Amino acid sequence: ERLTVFAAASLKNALDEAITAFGAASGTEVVASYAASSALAKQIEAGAPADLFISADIPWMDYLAERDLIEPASRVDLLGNTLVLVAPADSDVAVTGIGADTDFAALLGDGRLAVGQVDSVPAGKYAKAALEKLGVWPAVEAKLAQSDNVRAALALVSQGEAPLGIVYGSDAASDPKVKVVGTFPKGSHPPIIYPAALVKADPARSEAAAFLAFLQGDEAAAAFRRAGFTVLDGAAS
Amino acid sequence: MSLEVRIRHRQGRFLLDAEFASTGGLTVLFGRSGSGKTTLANAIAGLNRPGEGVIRLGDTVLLDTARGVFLPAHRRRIGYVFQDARLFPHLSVRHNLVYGTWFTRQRQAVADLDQVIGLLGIGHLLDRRPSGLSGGERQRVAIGRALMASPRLLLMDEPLASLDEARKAEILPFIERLRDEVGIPIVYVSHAVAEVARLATTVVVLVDGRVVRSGQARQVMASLDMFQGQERAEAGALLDTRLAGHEPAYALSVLQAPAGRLLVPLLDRPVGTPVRLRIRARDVTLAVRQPDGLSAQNILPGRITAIGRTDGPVVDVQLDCAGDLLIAQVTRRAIATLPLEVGRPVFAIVKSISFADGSDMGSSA
Amino acid sequence: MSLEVRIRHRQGRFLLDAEFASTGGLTVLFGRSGSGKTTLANAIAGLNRPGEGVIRLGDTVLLDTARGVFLPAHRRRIGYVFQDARLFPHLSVRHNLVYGTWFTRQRQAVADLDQVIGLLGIGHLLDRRPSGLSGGERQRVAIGRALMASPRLLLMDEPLASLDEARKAEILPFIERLRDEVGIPIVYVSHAVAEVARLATTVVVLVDGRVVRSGQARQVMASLDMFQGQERAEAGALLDTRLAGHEPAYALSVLQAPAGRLLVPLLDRPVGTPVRLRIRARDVTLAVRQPDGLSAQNILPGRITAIGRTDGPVVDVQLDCAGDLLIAQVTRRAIATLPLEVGRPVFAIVKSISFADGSDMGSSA
Amino acid sequence: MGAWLTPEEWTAVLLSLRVATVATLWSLPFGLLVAMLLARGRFPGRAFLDTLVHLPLVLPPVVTGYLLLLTFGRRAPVGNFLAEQFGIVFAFRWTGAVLACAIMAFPLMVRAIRLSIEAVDRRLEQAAGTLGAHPAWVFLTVTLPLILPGIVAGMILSFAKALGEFGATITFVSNIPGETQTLPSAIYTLTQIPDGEAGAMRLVLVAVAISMAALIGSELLARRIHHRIGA
Amino acid sequence: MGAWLTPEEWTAVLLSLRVATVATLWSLPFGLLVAMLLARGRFPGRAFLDTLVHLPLVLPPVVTGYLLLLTFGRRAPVGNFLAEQFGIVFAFRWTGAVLACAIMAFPLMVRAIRLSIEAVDRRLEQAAGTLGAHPAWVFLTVTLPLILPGIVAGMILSFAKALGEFGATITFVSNIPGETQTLPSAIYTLTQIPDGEAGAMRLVLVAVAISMAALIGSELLARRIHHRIGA
Ligand SMILES: Nc1ncnc2c1ncn2[C@@H]1O[C@H](COP(=O)(O)OP(=O)(O)OP(=O)(O)O)[C@@H](O)[C@H]1O
Ligand SMILES: Nc1ncnc2c1ncn2[C@@H]1O[C@H](COP(=O)(O)OP(=O)(O)OP(=O)(O)O)[C@@H](O)[C@H]1O
Ligand SMILES: [Mg+2]
Ligand SMILES: [Mg+2]
Repeated sequence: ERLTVFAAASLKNALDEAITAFGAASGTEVVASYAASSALAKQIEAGAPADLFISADIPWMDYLAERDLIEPASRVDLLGNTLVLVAPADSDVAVTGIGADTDFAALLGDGRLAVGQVDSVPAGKYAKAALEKLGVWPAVEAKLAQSDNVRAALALVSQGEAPLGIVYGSDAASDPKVKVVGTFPKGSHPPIIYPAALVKADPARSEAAAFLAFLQGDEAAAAFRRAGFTVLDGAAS
Repeated sequence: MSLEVRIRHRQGRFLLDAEFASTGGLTVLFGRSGSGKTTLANAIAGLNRPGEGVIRLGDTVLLDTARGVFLPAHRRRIGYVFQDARLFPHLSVRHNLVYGTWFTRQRQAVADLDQVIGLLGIGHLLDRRPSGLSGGERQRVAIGRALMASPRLLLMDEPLASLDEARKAEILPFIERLRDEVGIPIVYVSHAVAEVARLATTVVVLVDGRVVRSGQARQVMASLDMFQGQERAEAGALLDTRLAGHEPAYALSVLQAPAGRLLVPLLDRPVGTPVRLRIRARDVTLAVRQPDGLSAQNILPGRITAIGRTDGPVVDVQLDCAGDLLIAQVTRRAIATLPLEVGRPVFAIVKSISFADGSDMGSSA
Repeated sequence: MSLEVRIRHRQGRFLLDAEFASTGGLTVLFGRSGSGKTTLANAIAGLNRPGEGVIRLGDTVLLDTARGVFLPAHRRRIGYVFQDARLFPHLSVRHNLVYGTWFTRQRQAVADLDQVIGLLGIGHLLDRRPSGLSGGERQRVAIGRALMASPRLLLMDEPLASLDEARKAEILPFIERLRDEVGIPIVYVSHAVAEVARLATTVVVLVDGRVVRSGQARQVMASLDMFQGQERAEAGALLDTRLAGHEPAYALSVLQAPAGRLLVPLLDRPVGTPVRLRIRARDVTLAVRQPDGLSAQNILPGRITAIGRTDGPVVDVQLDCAGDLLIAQVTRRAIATLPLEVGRPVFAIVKSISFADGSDMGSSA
Repeated sequence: MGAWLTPEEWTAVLLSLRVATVATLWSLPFGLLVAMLLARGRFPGRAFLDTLVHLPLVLPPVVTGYLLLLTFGRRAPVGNFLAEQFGIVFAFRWTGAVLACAIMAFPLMVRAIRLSIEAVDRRLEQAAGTLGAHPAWVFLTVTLPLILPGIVAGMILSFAKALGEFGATITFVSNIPGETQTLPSAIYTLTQIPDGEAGAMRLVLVAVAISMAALIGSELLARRIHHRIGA
Repeated sequence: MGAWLTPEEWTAVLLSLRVATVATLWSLPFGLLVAMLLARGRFPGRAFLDTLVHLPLVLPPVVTGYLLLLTFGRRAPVGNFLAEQFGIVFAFRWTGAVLACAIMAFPLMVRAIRLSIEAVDRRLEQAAGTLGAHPAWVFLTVTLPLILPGIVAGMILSFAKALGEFGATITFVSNIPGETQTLPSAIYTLTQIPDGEAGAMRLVLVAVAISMAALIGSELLARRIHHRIGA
C-alpha cells in the first residue's frame, strides 16, 4: 500500500531523493504530488487521498489545522529557507549587507523588483514583510513586479527583465545566470518555514508516520541541504 | 390519386394564393419566372408551411391549418426533383440514388435501380461524387434519386430544362409510363409548352402567385387566349385517337380520330390502343379546296367555328372536325383573301403531330 | 474579334480535345449532356488550365502552353453566365449587378444598368438577396451581372434554360444586338436547336469531348446528317433575305430571297435591311403541283437535289430554290406515292418561319 | 524516447495521451449536442447555455479547477451522488483529469462544430426529408457527414487543449504520478524547481512532437473528408 | 459595480477589457493571414506552421510565458530589436499582456477562421475573377464577407480566451496593478490566499457578466451577418 505525499512544488528535487532513499530502506512506496500549497490544502479539504502534507508556508497548514484535517501532534516545522536579493550575473550592483540603509529605489533605478505575489505567494509575503521591516516598502511598492510563483520572479531576473529580485536562497543558488547580492537578515521577516503534518486518517497509517520521521532524519536532511534548504531544529532530533 | 390544394402563403413581399385540384395523372404548373411555381411545389412537399389552407393527397391530409395538421416532409413520401439538383455532395452517385430506399418501409419499388440507371444514362457515373458531374448529369441523378424513393407523388421542378432533346425524348416516355402504368400522380413545373402539351392531364396556370386557370389539359390548351405572345405559336389542340392499323412498308401507323384518319410514324403498340395526339396551331394549314399532290397527307375536313382576335399578323382559327376541335394559326391576310369565315368548310392540312404519349414529335406525311 | 481554341484538357476520366475557330459573332457550343461544353467554356474563361494548347481572342493570347502563357481569369475580361447562377449570396441583387463595374478600367460600358434591369425585368428585385429569388430570377441577374462587366467576350452556359418563352423572346434580341451592334463575340452553350439556329454564326458540335463538326452555322445546320433522332425535326435551312416591303394592312412584311418572296409578320425595319430566316425541315410541305386556296401563302418553287436516308418513316429532302437550299421533312410514303425523285420540280409550302434575328418564331401566311 | 525519459515522465506522457484521447472522445457527443442546440435551437436560456459553455475559457483555470473540486469532489454533492449511484469517481483519479480537460476544451470543440453546422446548406437536409428520412436520420446521413470537417477541427483543438491543460487539472485532481500527473503537470512541476529547465524543455519537445503528429494526422483525415465531400 | 469592486479591482477589470480587445483586434489580421495560408497554401513547412500556431494550446501557459520572455524579453534578440527599431517594449507593460493574450488565443482564432475559409464555395471566387476582380479584391469582396461568421467566432473565442488568460501573462510581464494586473490575475491571487474565495467569486461574477455581454453581442452580430449572407 503506497503513501501519498502532498508537497509544495519547490520541494520536488530534495523530496524525490528522500523518497527514493526511504523506499530503499523501508520498502514502502511513496508518491508525491507537487503543486501550489494552496491547491493542495484545498484538495485535502475536499478529501484528497493524501497521507502527508508539506506546505511552503504556515498559513495553509493553519488552514487545514483549523478545519481539523491534520494530526496536530504530528505537525513539525520541517525546513527553513533564506530570503536573498538577486541580480543578473552580469550586473554590477553591489550591496554590502542588506539593512535599513539599503537604498532599494536607487539600486532599481527605473527597473522593477521581481518578487512573488506579495499577498499570496509565500516568498512574496516574506519579501513584503522584510521590506516593510526595513522601512523601504513605500519606496519600492510601486516598483514591484509580482509573479505567481517565485520561480517566475527568478526568471525575470535571470532574463534581465528586472535588475533585482527577492527569492529563496534555495532557488538562487542553482541559477548561474543570477548572483546573490545580499541576504535579508533573519529578523527582517517571519521565519521561513515549511511545516509538515500527517493528514487525519481513519485508521491512521503507521507508514506515514514512519516517513515523516524519516524526513526528519539525517539522510533526508542531507538531501534538503543539498537543495539549499535549511533544516530546522525540530528535524534530525 | 387526387391532389387538392388550397393555400395562402406569404414569402417576403410575395403572396402565393393558389387553389386547384387534380384527379391524378400529371399536373403541369405553368407560369412565368417568379410566378410562384417553386413556392407552390415546396408547399406540397412540406418544405414550407403555408399560413393558411389545405393540401390533400388521396385521403391523406398533408396540411390543414384550420385543424392544425401539418404532415412533416419526411412522412409525405413525395419525391421532389429540385430545380437545383441538390445532390448530397458527400455521397457517391450510387448512394445518392439509393438514399431514399433506406427509409421506405415497403419494398415495392416504383422502379428498380438498373432500370433507372439505364434510362437516365448514368451507369458510368455511379462511383463519382456530384462535384464531378456536368449540369445535365446532376439533374439526371436527381431524377433517379426521387424515383428510387418510391414516392406516392412526384414533384418535378423543371427537371428537363438542362437536358438535350435526345435525352429528354428518352426520359419523357418514362415519366409518362410512371403516370399511366404505375399510376403515380406527378406535379410538373415547366416552361416548355411542348412538354406541357405532351404530358399534362391537368394544367395549372400561375400568374403572380395566383392560379388564373386550371383544369383538364385539353380544355386549357385549346382555349384561344391562353397563350400570349411568343407562346401562342406553341398552342394547339389535343386529339384522342385509337390505333387503327399499321403500314409497315412505310414505317407508319394509322390512327383513327373522330376527325378522320391520321398517319404517324410506326407505333409499336397493338391495334386498338388509345393514342393521344397534339396538333399545334402552327402546324395546321387551311385549304378552302381539297388539296392534292401534297407531301402532307394528313388532311382533315372541318368547319370554322371561331376566329380569334384579329389585330397582329397572325390569327387563331378554331375548327370543328367531326367533333374534334383543332386550332390553326393563319395570317390575317389569308383570312381576308381566301376568305375564311365562321361556318365555312375547310380542310386542315396537318404537317406535324406530337404524340402526347409515345416517342416525341413525329413528323407525319 | 476572332476566337481560336485548340486545347487538350484531362478532367478525371474525361478528356476534352477540342479545336475550333470562330471569326466573331455568336458561337454555339452544341452537344449532349456531359459532352464537355462547360469544361470548354471554363477553359476559355481561365477557370481551368488545360494541359496543352492555345487559346487566342483577337490578338490576345489567353493560353499558350508551349510558351507558358496563361492569362489569369480576372485579366481576360470574359463575362461568364454560369450554368448555375453563382450569384454572390452576401450582396444584394443591385450589387451583384454592378460588381463587375468596380474593376473595369475603361468606362465605356457595354450596357447601362437601367437598360439591363429593364430588359431582364429585375427592377423589383434590386434590394433582395439572391437567396430570396426564384430560379429564373437568379439566372436573369446572372446574365445582367456578366453584361455589366463590359466583357470582351461573353460566355453563356445555357443561360435561358430556366426561362419561360416570353422572357426568352425578350432576351434573345438583346443578345443578338450585343453580337451585331456592340460586336461582342459570344460563346453560347445550348441544347435548344431553335436557339442555335436563330443565334449562331458559328456552330461547334461536341461529342464526348471532341469537336466533331464546326463551322459556319448555315453549313452545319443544313447538313442532312447533323441532327440525329429527335433533333432531326428541328433541323432546317438558313436563308439570307432582304426586306422588300411592308403590307401594314395585314401587319406583314415582304422579304425577297433568291428563292422567291416570303411574307412574315411585320418587321419594324427599313426596307433593304438584310434579314436572316430559318426554315425548319418540319415546317416545309412539298407539292408536286402548284397549290391553290391554301392559308399558307409562302410557296417557293424548286427542284429536288438530294433525298436523305430512307429507313424510318421520315426522310429529309433537299431542294434547290434558285440557289437557296431548303430541307423538307416528308414521309417515306409520300416519296413513294407522289413520287419524289432527285431532279423533280416541286413547290415548297412553308408554314412557319423563324427569324434568325428580330422577334421569335413568326408564323407566316 | 524510452531512454530519454524517466519512467515517471514516460508514465505522464502515456497518461496525457490517454486523458486527452478519452476527454476528446467523451466530450464529442456532448459537444455535438450543445453545438446543435446553439446553432439551431431557439429556446429560453440559450444565452445562458452559451455563456456556461464559454466559462472555462474566461475563468482562470485554477478557478475552474476549484469549481470542479466543489462540484465533483469526493465530499461534494454531485461527486458524492455519482460515486454512490453509479460508482463514478472523479476525485483524484485519472478520470478527474479527463473531466477537467474535457470541460476546459469544451468551448473550443463546441465552437468549431457549431460553425460547421451553421455552414450546412439546409436545403440538402430538406432534400433528405423529401426522400423519407426522419430528422434523426437526416442528421446522421447528411448533417453529420457534412460537418465532419468541423468535428475534426473541434476534436483536434480539444485534443491539443487537453494535452496542454494543467491549471484546472492540478487544482481538481492534484498531481499524483501515475494517476493524475499529466505531461503538462510534470512540465509545470519542473519549472518550479531549480535546474528544472532542461527537464522541462525535454518534456516540451515531447509535447510538441505529439501535437505535431496529431495535427498531421488530422490534416490527412481532413483532406480525405474534404475529398469525400468533394468541396 | 463601482461600489462593489475595490478601485484596484476596477482597474483590473478595465485593463482586462482593454487587453482582450486590443489583443483580439491586433491578432485578427495575422489570424486571417495564417488561416488563409493553412487553408489554401501548399508550401513546405506548412505542418510546422500549423504546429507552431497550436503550441500555446498544447504547452502549459507558464512555459509559453517563459518562451515569450526568452523571445521578447528586454535582452532577447527579438525584444531587443523591436525596442531599438520601433520602440516597442513589452516588459512590464500592458502591451506585454496583450502579446501574451494574443498568442494564447491565436490558435483558437486561426482555427475558426480557417474552418470558414475551407467552407467557402470557391466557385464564387471564380465568378468574381471572371468579373475582373484581382485575387486581392476577390478576397476583400467575396471571401472576406463569406467568412465573417468564422471571423466573428474567432474573435469571440479569442476575446474570451484573452479575458481568461493569466498564466502566460503573469510569467511574461508579472503582475503590476494598473499595468499588467488583469482580472484573472486578480482572481488567481485571491484563490491563493486562505479565505479569499468570497473575493474571488465576486470577480468571477464580473468575468461571467462581461463574457455574457460579449457573447450576446457576438450572437446579434452573427445573426445579422447570417441574415446578410442569406444562408
Ligand atoms: N470535376 C470533375 N472531375 C471529373 N470529371 C468531371 C468533372 N467535372 C465534369 N466532369 C466530367 O466531364 C465531362 C464533361 O463535363 P461538362 O460539365 O463539360 O459537360 P457539359 O457538356 O457541360 O454537360 P451538361 O450539358 O450536362 O452541362 C462529363 O462527363 C463530366 O462527368
Ligand atoms: N426566400 C424568399 N423570400 C422572399 N421572396 C421569395 C423567396 N423565395 C422566392 N421569393 C419570391 O417569390 C416569388 C415566387 O418564387 P418561386 O421560386 O416560387 O418562382 P417560380 O415560379 O418557381 O420561378 P422560376 O420559374 O423562376 O423558378 C418570386 O417573386 C420570388 O422572388
Ligand atoms: Mg422555380
Ligand atoms: Mg454544362
